[in-house]
Amino acid sequence: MEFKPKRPQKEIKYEELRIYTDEELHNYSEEELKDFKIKHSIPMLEELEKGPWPSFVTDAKREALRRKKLPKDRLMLDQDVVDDLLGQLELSFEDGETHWKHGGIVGVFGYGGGVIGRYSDVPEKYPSVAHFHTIRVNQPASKFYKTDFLRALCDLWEFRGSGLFNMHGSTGDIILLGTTTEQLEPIFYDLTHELDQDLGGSGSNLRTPSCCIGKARCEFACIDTQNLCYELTTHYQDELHRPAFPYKFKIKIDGCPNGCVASIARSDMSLIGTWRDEIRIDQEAVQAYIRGEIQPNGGAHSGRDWGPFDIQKEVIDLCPTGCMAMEDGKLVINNEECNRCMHCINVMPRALRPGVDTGVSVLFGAKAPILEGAQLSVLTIPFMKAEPPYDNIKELLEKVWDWWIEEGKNRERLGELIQRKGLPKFLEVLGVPAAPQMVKMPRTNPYIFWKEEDVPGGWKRDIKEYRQRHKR
Amino acid sequence: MEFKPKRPQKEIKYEELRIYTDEELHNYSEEELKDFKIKHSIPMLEELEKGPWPSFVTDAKREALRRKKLPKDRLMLDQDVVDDLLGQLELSFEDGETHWKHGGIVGVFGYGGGVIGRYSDVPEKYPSVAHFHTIRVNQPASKFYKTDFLRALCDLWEFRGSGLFNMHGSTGDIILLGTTTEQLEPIFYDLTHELDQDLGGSGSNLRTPSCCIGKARCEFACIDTQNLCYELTTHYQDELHRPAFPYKFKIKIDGCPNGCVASIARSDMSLIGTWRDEIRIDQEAVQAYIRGEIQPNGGAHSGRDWGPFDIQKEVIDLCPTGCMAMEDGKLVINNEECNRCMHCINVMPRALRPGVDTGVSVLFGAKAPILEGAQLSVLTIPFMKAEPPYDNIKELLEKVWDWWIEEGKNRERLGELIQRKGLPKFLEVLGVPAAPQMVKMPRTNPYIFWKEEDVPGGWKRDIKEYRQRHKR
Amino acid sequence: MALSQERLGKYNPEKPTENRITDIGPRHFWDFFPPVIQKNYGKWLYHDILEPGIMVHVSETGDKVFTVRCGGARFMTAENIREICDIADKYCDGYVRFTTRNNIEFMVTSYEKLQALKQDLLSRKYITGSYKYPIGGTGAGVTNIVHTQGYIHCHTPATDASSMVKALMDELMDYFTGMTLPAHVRISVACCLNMCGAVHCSDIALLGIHRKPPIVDDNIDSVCEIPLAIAACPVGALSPGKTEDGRKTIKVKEERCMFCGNCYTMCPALPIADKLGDGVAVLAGGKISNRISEPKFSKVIVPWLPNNFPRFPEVVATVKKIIEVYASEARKYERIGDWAERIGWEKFFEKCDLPFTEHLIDDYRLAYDTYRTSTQFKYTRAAWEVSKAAGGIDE
Amino acid sequence: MALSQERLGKYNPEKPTENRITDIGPRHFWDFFPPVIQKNYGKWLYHDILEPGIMVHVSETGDKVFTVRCGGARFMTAENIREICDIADKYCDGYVRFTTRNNIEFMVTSYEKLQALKQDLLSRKYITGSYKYPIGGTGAGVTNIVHTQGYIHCHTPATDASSMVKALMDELMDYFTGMTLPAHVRISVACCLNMCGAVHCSDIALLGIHRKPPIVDDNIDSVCEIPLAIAACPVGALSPGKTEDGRKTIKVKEERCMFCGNCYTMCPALPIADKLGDGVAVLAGGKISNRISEPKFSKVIVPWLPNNFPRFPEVVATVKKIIEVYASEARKYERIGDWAERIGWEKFFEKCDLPFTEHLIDDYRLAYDTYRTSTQFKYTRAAWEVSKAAGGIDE
Repeated sequence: MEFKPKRPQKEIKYEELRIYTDEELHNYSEEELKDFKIKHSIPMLEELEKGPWPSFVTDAKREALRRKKLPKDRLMLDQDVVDDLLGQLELSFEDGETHWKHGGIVGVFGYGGGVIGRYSDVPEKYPSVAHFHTIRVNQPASKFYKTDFLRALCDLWEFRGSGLFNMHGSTGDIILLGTTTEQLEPIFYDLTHELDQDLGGSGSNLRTPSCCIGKARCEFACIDTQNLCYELTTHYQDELHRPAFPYKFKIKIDGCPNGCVASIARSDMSLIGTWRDEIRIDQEAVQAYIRGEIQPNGGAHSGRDWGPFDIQKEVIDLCPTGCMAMEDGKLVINNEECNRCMHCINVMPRALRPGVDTGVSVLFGAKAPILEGAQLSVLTIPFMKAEPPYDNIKELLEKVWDWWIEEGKNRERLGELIQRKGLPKFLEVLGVPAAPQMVKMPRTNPYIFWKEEDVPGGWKRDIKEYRQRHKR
Repeated sequence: MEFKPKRPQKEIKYEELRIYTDEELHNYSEEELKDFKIKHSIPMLEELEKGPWPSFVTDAKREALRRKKLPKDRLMLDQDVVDDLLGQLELSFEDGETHWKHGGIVGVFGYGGGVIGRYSDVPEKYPSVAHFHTIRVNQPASKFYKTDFLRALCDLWEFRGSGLFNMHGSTGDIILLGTTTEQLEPIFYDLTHELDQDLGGSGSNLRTPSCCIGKARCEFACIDTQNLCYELTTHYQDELHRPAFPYKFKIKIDGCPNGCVASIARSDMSLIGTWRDEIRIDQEAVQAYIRGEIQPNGGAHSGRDWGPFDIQKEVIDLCPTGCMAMEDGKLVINNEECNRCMHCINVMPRALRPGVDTGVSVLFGAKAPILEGAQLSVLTIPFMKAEPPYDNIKELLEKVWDWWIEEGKNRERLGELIQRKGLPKFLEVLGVPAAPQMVKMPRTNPYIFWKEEDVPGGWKRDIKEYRQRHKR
Repeated sequence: MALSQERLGKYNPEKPTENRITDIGPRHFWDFFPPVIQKNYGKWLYHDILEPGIMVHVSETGDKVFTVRCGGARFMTAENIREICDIADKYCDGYVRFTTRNNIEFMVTSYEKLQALKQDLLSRKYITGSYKYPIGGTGAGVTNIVHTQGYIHCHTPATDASSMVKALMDELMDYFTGMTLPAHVRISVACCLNMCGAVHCSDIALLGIHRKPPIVDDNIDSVCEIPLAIAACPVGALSPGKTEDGRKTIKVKEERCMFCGNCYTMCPALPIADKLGDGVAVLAGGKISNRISEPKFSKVIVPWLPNNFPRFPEVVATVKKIIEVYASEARKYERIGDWAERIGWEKFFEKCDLPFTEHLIDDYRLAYDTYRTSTQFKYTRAAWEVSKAAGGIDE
Repeated sequence: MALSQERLGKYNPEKPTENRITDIGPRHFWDFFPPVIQKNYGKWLYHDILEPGIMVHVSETGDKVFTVRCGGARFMTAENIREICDIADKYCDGYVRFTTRNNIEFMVTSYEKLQALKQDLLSRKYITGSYKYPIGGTGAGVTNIVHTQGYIHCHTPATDASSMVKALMDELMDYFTGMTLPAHVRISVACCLNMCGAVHCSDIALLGIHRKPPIVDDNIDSVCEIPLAIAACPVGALSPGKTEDGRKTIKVKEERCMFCGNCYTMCPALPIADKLGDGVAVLAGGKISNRISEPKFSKVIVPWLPNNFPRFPEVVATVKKIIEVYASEARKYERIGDWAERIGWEKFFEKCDLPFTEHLIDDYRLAYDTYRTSTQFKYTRAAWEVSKAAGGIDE
């Protein structure tokens, strides 16, 4: 099994790409770091240097020191950007209000997304962060890296930006925090030419798709999450980079119903791996679990004495459909009644495995609360094979986009449009019949919006004819 | 234990009140009945004379025959009203549409409710039901009767009306189906003077309260449902008879959470008997159930072989809170976790009984779907003692009415007003704090409507002062 | 003192307030309680259902009362009530009770009287052979149907109620006179969306619905307050208009109409009933009791069946099918709604062999909360149909 | 070929399209997979958590991969990433992975390397003593917190995120490095209602909220499209107005405001943030997994706590309290939301000693579905307070 990129990938060798010398990379001693003070007083932030959890403040301070010790021409941004960022953050704590202004329209030529303008509203105090834009870099699927790539990115970003990152942003991108407008194009040039790497999405477009670790290192994955993610991302580069949508659109891909990338809560299109045949059972391993030879749930509960494993209590009784039983010493699953919640498989991964006829369930419409309230994605296509080139998934997605672009209001997420127009309308657009799987329960109100073609004789009626039967 | 009316009740003796002689009451033979045809052809209705269930058509026909055989001066309405009613019903089947028009404003002097005007829209075909109004007669609490009363009512209604009833209407009243405007006052006069009996409610007023059988013949009843029903009905006669509300208002009283009068679904104010101490247990009887000496659930399932009674499966495992267990051969209930669903008590009434510190849970706002969709009542007061003269319940009810009359739109039910204004506003009106018992779960959206007094410094802020901290 | 027998009785239209009695309320309940009920009020210990329709309640005083429950049509003549009174006088010392679900209850205090009463009741039949007073309606069966007026006496119905109930109960008789179901099944019928009968929380509910938008009468300006009629529409489908001759009228945006009929309730110049449009929706799975599960709404499971008068064969067959599948599949004590939730509504539709259509998906105001927002579902034929249509699987 | 070192690099502003490369997408994933991952792709049989933060995955080929999971601050310097690369180069052949929840994962293929790696990681501390790479975040514990930008880089926050996360994780360290809870607890922080972090489905969520309506800038007519800003309000609290000198402005109906901040997002001339108004709402009981129960939303359980920078003691204490009560009360495998639903939210509030206020009752668009429409509830102090206030029971 091997997956190939759509086009040859540039091999990244840090030694060939590097900006900084080893000396420059190790330009301060631990003593210097201990004595180091940034140029602003930040007592509240320094309070956050205590405690066992990694301190972002202490981390930032070493970046501040490093920058100070680099020659000015080895940095395209001011040496003090980290100082000023921390200083402004301290001021925000004092004021109880942020000091960042709305972004203006900045970006790289031909793209509508990937860069978010950011400006300080106290530039006189913190001049080096007066203009301090964010760049979103499209992460590789499921966020494995080679260090060559990361080191090169660090050099690039330290040289042309703040040297500060989010690893990673909420949608999945690598976030480069803070540079000037001037540096955007040079960064983009080197990113694409040297790192063979594009920007992510922002604004009213497709946001960077993301996926779970999938079959790379998970026994539960039902689909090739990375490949599907890569295919959709590269296939829809135009949608990712040039805003043409009513609002943002997120795609996330989970390999199984455990949902580790939270696609059901955080994406407009949620692709969740599943299967349609039977759970595979190794009865020997079931017995091993029962005998206590294997820790349940991969040892996830081993920090506490929960007593010996009890398959009845811990698996069979917790099955949401009650479709499991021990019969004649064997574990029996009525797969017709199974709703694939993953609990039994999670508890006994060495005895139970998902089926082999796999695909995705497709759900649509999750979003955060702004404006109509948060939504989870709605189960729309119960089962869909997910094989390269994924044409069926693309066709479905494009039908959704066509409708949303046509009907969606400005800043209306897909989920809100589905709510406004009704799920039945959405199904009509997709050209699929209604199924009870799409709802928790049928409607309780009788307010059915019948259409004229549903009713014999249509809707045209004659009041005179009616009045012949019924006196006023 | 005895309950007294608020004022002396007139004793009803049919012999003293009757209109019809015994001969008049038995004025047709079975032979005549068999040969009898009403004046209209009603083949579809006659189809409904077949089958084992009591046929309202066959019943109506005997009334039609009886009327025909009475002298005309022994009936204030036309002899043919039953014929015409059935004829019009048959025509409705043919046309697939009703032939009743909207009611006009008819009623008895000084009352706004209790009578519903009704007119045929095909009066030339069915002249005797051209005007055919409904009268609602307030049923006695839980619908026990003496035959003297019923016989007198039959005579009165046959003489001055159609002789057709609903026993009873959906709200609880005795429904007298069909009379003319002229006869309304004479009927009301005799009802009040001779039968010592008032009308029920209709229109935008308090509708006739109703209650379950309660302690009269039910071991589960926690409160005196009839007495509370009678007290509220008589105390609020003005509200019952003179519309002053935005829309109808229903009160129903259930003696326990089994809810046999459906108060939680069918009343704006639902009073449901409950208790706050412990379920009484007779461990001997528990054993008798376990040994199979007593039928579970009072024999409700005895039409089928469900196997021997299994207390674990049928009671303990079905407890919604899981608060029951067998310990050392005894049934143990953790009453703190009990939510009083009644299941265990229903299954083993001889072993388990509700507690003795009883009262009502008060819920508000149930309604049918028009307009905003159906609602069930919302739990508002978890527990309230319910002792005569029920001042606490009346005070609560009057607070609700005051608010609803002030704020409710035309034809807005209380439940819709609560939805429109929000449950927190309703609680403020009632002067009670919020409690988690009122909701299934806390809100999931963060859209809290804070009030100015909630926030230190209030809401007034100065943009200039803000701009001193934050540059544009 | 007697009931009056003149045309206007003792009422004097010249002096309407003379001797007027008002606001006296209903008869007091206590006087209508049989002596055994009065004596044992609040003292009942338990009850047993001796056989379908026959209960014994036992008091801590040792007293017993035997109750015979009979199904009745809600629509009832004076003749019928007098016959009930005859029975009550003969066996029950002149007392009788009606229940919320239109049953008649006769109470006696001895087993001997009970047997005589029972025989008498079952011997009474109409000339056409139907029972006058069928005994049943207790325990795990189908009890009497609560319902509304329908065409008999209502101006807004979309179907008839009494005929449908008769047709249903004829077919469900064995469930009324037996206790063979997993739990009791409460059926109700409402003839329009006003739901006087509150069918919104029944195990099975039949609901008359319209499917054609209202038509506008020529004389609407003289019949109705036009602004009030417009305001009556919950979905804004009505707007002011002008007739050709310049009078005020109402325009109907037909594609917005949800056929609730509220406009017609408010304004008779907007008739909505129509022979071909009207029919019956079937709902299921509601309950009112707090027992085990919380009270819950019925769900629409068949959006429309025809008004096939007088016996509604499609409606009756659907109800019977649901009850039969429920009887064979549900667990003891499990109500229809609890059963459907346990197996999943997708399995309910499959097992009951009911088609699922887009009309069953909520698209009204709280619709979002009914959408399935999980991957927890079971595969059924309906799921595969969607997958096929979406290109998810091959034919 | 190297990264450019001139001010504008190889980019020519005169010819922006020259040699331009666009739309190439991200790096392909396969090349970034360590050899053991490539070789065993799709062949993994099972995994075991050897100790908190350390997993072994076993392949059907017999291969094993050992993973060490380390918590990290999402906000991270180039210095930090280079140190991570150093570790990865030393032990992991130059491969490293990040997780969705801001953890860093180092993978090795032998037990010996694992031990060395582990020791190295734990030995690395900041000069102030905090761990650089604490090991944990697996199984039934608290893993790393996902969060948003806060004051570090966002223009609409109502609180700060990085500082709150640091304060929380310092206190919850034992739950990160241990697996002593009934199930995993997912915590998230979002600094405003836009919820970039999607806190709406977390076991515990901290959400920055505003409580003062927006103020209107003098120059709003020159900064914003006024109709767009007005349309941005979901509750119609904004309307057109005129300034004293006749320019267009916006009027705020303050009593209608629900403080969502969408107006400010659309128009910077409507600032809503305020030191005294802003703070933190605590939500609990959400989940995303389909395991056992369906995914569900978090519920607001504390409507507001102060922005007490830098360590948010009230927020930290509340979170810790909930986790402690949960740890002692819930059943194995039971998530916080499942536990609260099993015992009832009224018991959750009682056990966690949290006050219940009217702010926690939904009054937004789907509010009705959250109301309790049954008599199934448990008595707690809160219930008695209502009963007393209503005259239902004596003091």
